[in-house]
Amino acid sequence: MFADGLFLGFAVLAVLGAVGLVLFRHPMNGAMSFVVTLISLAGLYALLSAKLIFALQLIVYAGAIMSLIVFIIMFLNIQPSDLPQEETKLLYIIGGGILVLPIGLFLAKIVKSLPNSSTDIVGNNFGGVKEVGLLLFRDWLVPFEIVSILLLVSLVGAVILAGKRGTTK
Amino acid sequence: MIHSYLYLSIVLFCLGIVGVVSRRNVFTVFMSIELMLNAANLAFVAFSRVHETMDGHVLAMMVMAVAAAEAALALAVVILLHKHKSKLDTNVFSLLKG
Amino acid sequence: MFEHVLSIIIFLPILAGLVLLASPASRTVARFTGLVISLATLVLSLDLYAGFQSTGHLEFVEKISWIPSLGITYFLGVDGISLFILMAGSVLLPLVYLIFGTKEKGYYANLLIVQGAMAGAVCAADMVLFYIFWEVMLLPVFFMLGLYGGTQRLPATLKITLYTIAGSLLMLAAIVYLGVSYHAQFNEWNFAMDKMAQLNLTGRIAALAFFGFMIAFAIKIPLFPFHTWLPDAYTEAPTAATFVLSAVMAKIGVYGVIRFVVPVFDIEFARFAIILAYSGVIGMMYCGLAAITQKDFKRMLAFSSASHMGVIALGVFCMNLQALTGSIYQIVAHATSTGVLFLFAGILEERTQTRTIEDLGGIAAKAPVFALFFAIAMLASVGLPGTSGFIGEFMIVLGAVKFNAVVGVLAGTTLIIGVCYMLWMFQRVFFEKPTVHSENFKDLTLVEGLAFLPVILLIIVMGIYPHPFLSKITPSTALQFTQPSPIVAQVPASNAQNFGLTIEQK
Amino acid sequence: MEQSVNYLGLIPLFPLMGAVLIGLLHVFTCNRTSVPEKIYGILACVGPVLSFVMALKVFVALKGLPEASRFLSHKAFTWFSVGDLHINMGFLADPLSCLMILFVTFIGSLIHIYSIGYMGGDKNYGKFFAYMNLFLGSMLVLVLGDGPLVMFVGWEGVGLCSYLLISFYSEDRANVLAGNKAFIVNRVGDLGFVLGMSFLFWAIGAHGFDYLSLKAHANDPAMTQGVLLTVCLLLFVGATGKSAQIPLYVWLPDAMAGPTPVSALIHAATMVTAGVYMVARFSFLYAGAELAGNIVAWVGILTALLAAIFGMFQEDIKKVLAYSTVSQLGYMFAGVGVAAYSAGIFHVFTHAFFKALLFLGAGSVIYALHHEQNIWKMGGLKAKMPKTYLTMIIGAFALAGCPPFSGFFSKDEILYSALATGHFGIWAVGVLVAGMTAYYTFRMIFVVFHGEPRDRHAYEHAKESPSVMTVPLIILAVGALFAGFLNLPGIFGGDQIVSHWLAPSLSEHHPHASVFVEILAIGASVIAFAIGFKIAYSKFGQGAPEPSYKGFADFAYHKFYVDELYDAVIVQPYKAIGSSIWKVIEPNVTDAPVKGVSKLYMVLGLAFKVFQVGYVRIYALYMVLGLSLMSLLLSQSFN
Repeated sequence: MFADGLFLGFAVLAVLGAVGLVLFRHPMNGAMSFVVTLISLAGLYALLSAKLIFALQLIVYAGAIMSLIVFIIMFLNIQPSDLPQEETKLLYIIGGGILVLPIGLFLAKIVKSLPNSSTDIVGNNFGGVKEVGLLLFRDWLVPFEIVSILLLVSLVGAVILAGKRGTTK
Repeated sequence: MIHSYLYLSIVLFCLGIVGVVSRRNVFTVFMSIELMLNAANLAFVAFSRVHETMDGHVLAMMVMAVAAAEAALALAVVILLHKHKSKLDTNVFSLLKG
Repeated sequence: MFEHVLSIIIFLPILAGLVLLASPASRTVARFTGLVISLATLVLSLDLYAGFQSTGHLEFVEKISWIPSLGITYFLGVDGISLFILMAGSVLLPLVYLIFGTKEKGYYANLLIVQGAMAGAVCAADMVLFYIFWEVMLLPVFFMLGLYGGTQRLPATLKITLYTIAGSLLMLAAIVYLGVSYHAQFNEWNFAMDKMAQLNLTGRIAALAFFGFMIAFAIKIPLFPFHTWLPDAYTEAPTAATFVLSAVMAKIGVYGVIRFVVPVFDIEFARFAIILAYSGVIGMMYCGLAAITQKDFKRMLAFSSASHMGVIALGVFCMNLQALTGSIYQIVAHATSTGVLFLFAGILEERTQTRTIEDLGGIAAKAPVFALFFAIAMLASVGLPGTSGFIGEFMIVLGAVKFNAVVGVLAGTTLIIGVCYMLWMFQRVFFEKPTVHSENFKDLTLVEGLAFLPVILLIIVMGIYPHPFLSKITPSTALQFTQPSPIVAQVPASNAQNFGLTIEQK
Repeated sequence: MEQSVNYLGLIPLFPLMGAVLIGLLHVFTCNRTSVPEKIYGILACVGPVLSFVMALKVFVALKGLPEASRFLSHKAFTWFSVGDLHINMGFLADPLSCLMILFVTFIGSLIHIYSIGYMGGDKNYGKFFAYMNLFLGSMLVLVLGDGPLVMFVGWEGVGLCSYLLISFYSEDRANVLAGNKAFIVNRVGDLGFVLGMSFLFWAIGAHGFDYLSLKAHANDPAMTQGVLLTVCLLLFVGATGKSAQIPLYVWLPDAMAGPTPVSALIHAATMVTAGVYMVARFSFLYAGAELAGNIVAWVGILTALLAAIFGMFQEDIKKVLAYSTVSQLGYMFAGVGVAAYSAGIFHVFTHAFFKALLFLGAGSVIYALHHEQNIWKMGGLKAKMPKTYLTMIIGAFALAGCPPFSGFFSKDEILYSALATGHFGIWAVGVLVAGMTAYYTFRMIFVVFHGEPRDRHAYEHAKESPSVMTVPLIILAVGALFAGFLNLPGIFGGDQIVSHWLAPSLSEHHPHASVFVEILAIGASVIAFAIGFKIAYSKFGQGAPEPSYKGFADFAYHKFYVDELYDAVIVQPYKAIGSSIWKVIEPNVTDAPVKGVSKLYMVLGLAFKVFQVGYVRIYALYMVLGLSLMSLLLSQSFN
């Protein structure tokens, strides 16, 4: 019962955060509201007994990535005049919503056809660092290495891109 | 119940799409994409819970890694864009117009 | 000499070309590499020629399983038909490096690649392999034309590339159809060319596949009315590319007809041969007539080449031994004569900076060696006895007369049409008084003269003593009419009553 | 039956090697050092003379054989062999080809010697002799070839040399155009030749495609009358091209643009008679196709008439001779057409002497007058050039057919044969032409040599040509005078040596007619000559001013506007078709589908361009739209 309550709370918070992200004009507000979503998601992971992912979500996502984004937003020192004038934003959002509705409904239909199952907290052998680590370095070693190379490449790319002085037009 | 998680995942995903499609602010668009990734992560973890295997978790980690890489690059690109045009409007860039 | 001599002939130039492209070599190095590689290929080809047994079947066979699940093999071999096209390429291409010394690195590299690809297309005995080389062959031409062509090169490049690829795709569909049919009839996958003759193909789809092949080859040859890419491409292409296109590549189209269409689609071929023959004849006359009004000598040669290709194709469509053998012989003769004429046109263009016939004159007096060589190549191209051009042309006309008297008579007009434009051009370029452009025309240098000499001698030797060459071709062409492809073999032997013989009567 | 001798191949080889040698020498030296003319002259004459010697040897060898088996052959190598088609590069000497090579090498040698003088000082001296030697070699291949295809090699070879020599003074466009015309018109004839050979091959060629095999199978059932007629007529088309008969005679008068020795050797004595030789060669076919023979004879005699009409009004000395050649060739065809092959060949033989003589004489005149060819600028030259005058007079009598000069006997033989075989029309026209021949020949002689000089300045500078030129003239004059006695008909007490000599090679039956017919033929010829000579003498004997032509004469002076007609009916439409193909049909018809496809893609591209707005989110929107539609569709089917 308590878990259901927690789920409900986190879910509402996550959705509200996401709605806020879509609606806020200033990116800083959007980022703050997105952080709410991320933290709520971390809670949900915890509810799903994913201990490691819960931690990573908080540390990497809500922590590292979001602070990077917020840092950049602040670094650019965005004035309201820099922001795009989006008078027809609501119209677009409504239109987008209508457009997306069939996708959502279709996915929901699929979910409905799946068998439901419990999400009770499971024991110690699930979702911990050890279990995930074993799997990661045994069965998923090659993808893991590829992802590490990807990170390296993006690192180099980012340095080169951002390091360019505005010489090119 | 697992269905609720999946429904939530769908809702977040659709909100992400709406954000990408309807907003012109570069940051908002970018964060909307992150939102979609998170929605997918949620589904992964939920399914992992159903099957009681760890593969979903591994995938979620990978997604995070990719998101981090994406964030690094995307933000670098945003900085460049801002340098060139001092605007954060995606409509400023329409080089692909036929 | 080597066990895999065909593979070496094919891949040595391709690899060398690719290495050149990737390396930062200077143009001198590129030219030298090209020359060495092409000479090495020539030596290998000569060795091949000497070792050729003229059994009529494929020789120097190399067969390695490639994609076993689909029966696709790496299958190479030469017979009397392909040998001569291979030789034409090997003998003629070294000329380019000797004569044009100041081109870009990519020019030479692409030339090497196209040489290897053409050798591959000719030697391939597996349809899929053939198709791959067939497409690879186009690629260097695309680059050479697009990068080093004349001022109007881009439209011409697009036209030839798109046109040819459109045809090739039809051929791919037809190849797949053949493979599937083979699977259906013999319950195993196979794409080897020699197996396809056993297929029993009837019905509408077979006819469609037939046209798939025919259109692909007709575009390459080019057969009327699929020739419209030719004038632009031949005119705008750099000399070497024009040379390659006219001297060898067009012939591979004819070769394709002989290899795929004649043995495999015997029924369809016999049914449509008369239409195809008319297409060849009309193309010959049409292009020959168009040639006479050209003001640009390269374009004139382009039309002349198309005109001759019509005759060569006609030889294949006449379905008798003399005409087919004549066609193969004419392929080599045309490669040596028209190919060399294109090279001469390149030299003329380089030295006078003009391609307009009216701007030139009096070159015979300024450059007697050049004029002599040009005249011999020109006479071979108009089919004068004593030069290589006559033997093939005579046999084609002879065969055409037997196939259908009207076609024969029309084919004979090539004798007249050819001389009209050639003499007209020769008169204005080589005779009369020198003009501003041709006043300081330099004769061929020693290197150039020595480079051309073997080819010029070949033209004469092939005209005076063709027997050794023909004795290598004839077994293979004779086999085309004795294999279990019944319809073609049923063309009656010499008989005076059959002058009006057409395919419908069978 | 036949005997193989390998020196046969040497006969054409000598001049051909000479040609290669001289040609290379010329090509590699002409722009640097100049080789002395003497070297060229000697080199050039060696080949023909050696060939003549070999020809004599052949003659002696043949003479030693029994009459029925007078064949010498030599198979040099297999030329090509595909299926049933076996062609040897072989040579055959029988009485017919022996006669031909004898006079070809003899006259060829003389003309080479003459050219040493005539061409002196020309900067392309070497080139000239290379071409001449090449020509002689080709001509010998033509004559000696043992089958139609080998003959065709020589046939085209002489055509090529003719082209090269006509356009020898190539700086002048008119000369080159004349060369082009000769080559192209000849090619029209060659088309007939090639097609004729093709039909012949498919009929009876499978057993061997040389004369002897063909002759042996000429009566095979495969050789139906229709095929025979087709073959004969197609071959004759070839002959009309090479021998300048209606309708392809137009090139020969223009061919006079070449140097005069060329006109003498190629366009009078040897090459142009190749057509007659060919018909005689194929006498085993023509003998069986009477209709073809009649067509040949009528074409020949009408050509003779037409050319004689033109010849009467020409003002260029070489054109007069050119038309007289066409006219005489017409006689020859009339002869072979009425199946009097030996008569036709005999006329070829005598004609070679007197026409070469006339041309060389004309050349001597032209040389003396510094390349002046208009007879209305000459006159009174007989005092200045006595040797030339005398020899030309002999030639003129021979050409005009005055007894006892050679031309009389050969021409009379033809006319007699026509009459004896019942071709009365041909005979009548022939007699008429004989009169006209006498008229225009002596018109030319009188205008050039008699009367007062019309161009005083040129007259002053004129002098007799050097002996290197006059000696050949004298030798030829002897030939022109006496060659006729070789075939003296029975009525004059002879026994027709040439006809009997030729008999093994030819399929002919000598007509037997009464003495009255023979006398009628001879009498008519003599009277026609006398009338023609009389008219010419009365009009031009004492010198006459240049006449102006009106009415029919003007029409004939302009050669009935045949050249203009051909130009309008054939050449211009040909060019028009060519340019309309290039300018109209190619872009609008043949290339239209291709262009259509590219247009289609262009239109489609423009239509789809609308969707390319350039905004990233709109592209995302398309993606979502697609997903959304797919979802809608899938959820329909998803239960």
